Amino acid sequence: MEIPAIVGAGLVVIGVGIGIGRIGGSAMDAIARQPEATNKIQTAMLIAAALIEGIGFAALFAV
Amino acid sequence: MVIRQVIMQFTRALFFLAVLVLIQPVFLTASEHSEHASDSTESTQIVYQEPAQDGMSMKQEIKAHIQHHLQDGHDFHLYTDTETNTHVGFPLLVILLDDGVQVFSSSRFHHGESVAESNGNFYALHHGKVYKTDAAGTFEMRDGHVHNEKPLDFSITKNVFSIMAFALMLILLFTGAARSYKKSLVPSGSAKFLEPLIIFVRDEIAIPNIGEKHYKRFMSYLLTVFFFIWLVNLFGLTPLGINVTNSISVTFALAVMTFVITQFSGKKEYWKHIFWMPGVPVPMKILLAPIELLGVFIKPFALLIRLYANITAGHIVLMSLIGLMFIFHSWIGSTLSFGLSVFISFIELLVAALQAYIFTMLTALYFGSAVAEHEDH
Amino acid sequence: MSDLFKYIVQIILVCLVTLGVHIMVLAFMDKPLFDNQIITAYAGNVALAVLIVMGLLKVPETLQNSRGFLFLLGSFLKFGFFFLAFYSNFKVDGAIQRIEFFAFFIPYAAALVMETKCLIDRLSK
Amino acid sequence: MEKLIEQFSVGLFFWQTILFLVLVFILKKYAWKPILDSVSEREDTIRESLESAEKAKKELTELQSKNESLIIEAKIERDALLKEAREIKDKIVNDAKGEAKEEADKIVKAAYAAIEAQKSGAIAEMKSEMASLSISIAEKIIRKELSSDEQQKSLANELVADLKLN
Repeated sequence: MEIPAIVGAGLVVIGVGIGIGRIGGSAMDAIARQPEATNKIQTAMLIAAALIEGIGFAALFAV
Repeated sequence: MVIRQVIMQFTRALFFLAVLVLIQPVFLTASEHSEHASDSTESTQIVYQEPAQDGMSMKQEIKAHIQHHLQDGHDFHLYTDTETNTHVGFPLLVILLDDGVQVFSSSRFHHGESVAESNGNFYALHHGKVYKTDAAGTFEMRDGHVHNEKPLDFSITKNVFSIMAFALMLILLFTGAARSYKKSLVPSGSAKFLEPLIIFVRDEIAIPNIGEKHYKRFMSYLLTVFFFIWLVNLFGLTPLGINVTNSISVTFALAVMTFVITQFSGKKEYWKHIFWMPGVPVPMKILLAPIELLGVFIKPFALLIRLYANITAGHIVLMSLIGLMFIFHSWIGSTLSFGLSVFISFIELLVAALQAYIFTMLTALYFGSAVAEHEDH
Repeated sequence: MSDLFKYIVQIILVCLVTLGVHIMVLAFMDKPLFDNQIITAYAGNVALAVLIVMGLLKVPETLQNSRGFLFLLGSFLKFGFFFLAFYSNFKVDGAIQRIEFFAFFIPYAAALVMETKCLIDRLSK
Repeated sequence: MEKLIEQFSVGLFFWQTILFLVLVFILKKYAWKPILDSVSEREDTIRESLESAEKAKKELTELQSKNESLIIEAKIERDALLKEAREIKDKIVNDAKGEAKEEADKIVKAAYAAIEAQKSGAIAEMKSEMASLSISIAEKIIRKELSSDEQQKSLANELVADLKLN
């Protein structure tokens, strides 16, 4: 039985979703703990999220 | 001075026109729903004078409309009145590199309904692309694809025209803001609104990512990219149907520029980091070099795909929700999808700014990694 | 000058050894030995690699930092070379076969490794 | 992926690159440079004026503390001066007292000496007076009663012993 490529892409997207969710959650925790570092945390969060998102796009467009 | 006045009046008039057009679609979407979509017919040989097919289902119509909305076009098409089959818009210049340079007005295509003749060559449109055909406009269709010859198309398409308009807008806006500084150092007029944004790009994007020492060189590019993408994204949300950032060529061009600037300003440390990562054992170095080299290309690729995909996805979702209003025949469903589409519109407003910010910030990050002088591990 | 000479000799030697192994493998697999422009591929790649190494060593003071960029430009040059000299010939039968691909890719990789080595040497200085 | 490549339009890419580069150069020349220069100039002015204000404030407080310390110093100096003056006064008074006593002693001594001298003078005078007196008495006695030598002699001896006693 052959599994269609789109299933793999879907799995990747699920992984990406979990990853970005975790980044967001951790960033929230960090901001709650250190509100004065909000700016730095936000920047780092966005960069990490953007990089992971790139993988998701790669998977989606590879199909 | 007089010229400036005239230009100011002209732009003001343009803005009023834009606002008028913006308000229209609220009523327009209702009458727009029978966009002709003869594109969807697939036979081995089709000729374009075919009349629009009737009896297409609502879903297909909406799909065709969304596809049309996302596509670039050879004329500036605002909307079609299906009752009278009149197109509202204006033609643009078609420039083809085929048999010398062919320049003619896109009105010769009659919105893809007829074959254009130029210097004895015949061209016709299929899915918004120009193909070389015979005088009758015959397409060679094989397994769903047109196999006619494709001339190199350097036309002033809708997107190119929009980019020109946006560039003009940005120039007028920011030179106007710059002029207000000549009188006094305190900003006045539009500068009052734009200055915090410029300072935001400088203090939140450029300086933290590139560093105090080198950021000045990249400021022009970063600011232009930021404001260009933002403005374009915002206009993409208006029902004018201008979607520049959801065309892959545009984001590709932006990413290529970022790539070239990054590589060209790469310092010794940057290259060393790619080819011979300091501080790791030799086998790791050999393993890391191809990965890092690949990363050099993947980074701008992710940049272009991200912008393209975000904006395209936003448009598709928004338009599908608007389409749902017509598919639901009950007032509950239509109201619900209306509310949802309003909500998504607001989200898209946020996304428009966010994507501009992310693109600029990642660009700055890449520049920063290129000019970094010492490793900060 | 001696540095440049050393690198050129190294590139030529490595490519000759690779060519020998390549031909041996082809002979072992009962494939035609000198098909698919294999000699052109090796010669062209060596020539381009020598050109790039010369560029890397003779780069003026003001562009010292851009040696990596020069290296990338060299790679683009090679792609141009591939598309001009090989792509159309390989594509004649509709698709690029594995053996055709390797006929270009192996010398390309060998030359690339040598160039990278030169670049790393320069960067570590 | 294939769909993306299919969508790619060389013309749009070309125009976007050209137009964007032109836009960057025009905006750089006529917008970003003047705006950023003005902004940084303004920031510099603000920073400078804040710095100079801070400096002036610092100087003022410095001056104030200087004044205070000056006042304290003056006070200390004044106290020292006063103390010194008092000491000098005391010393002068003491010295004067000593000198006066000495002088007085001297005077007293001199007076004693003078008294002594006068006394001895007076005694001598008295002695001579007495001698002459006694001689005259003796003359008188001699004239009148000097009848016998013995009497004369004992009288004279008595007289002389008396005189010698004094």
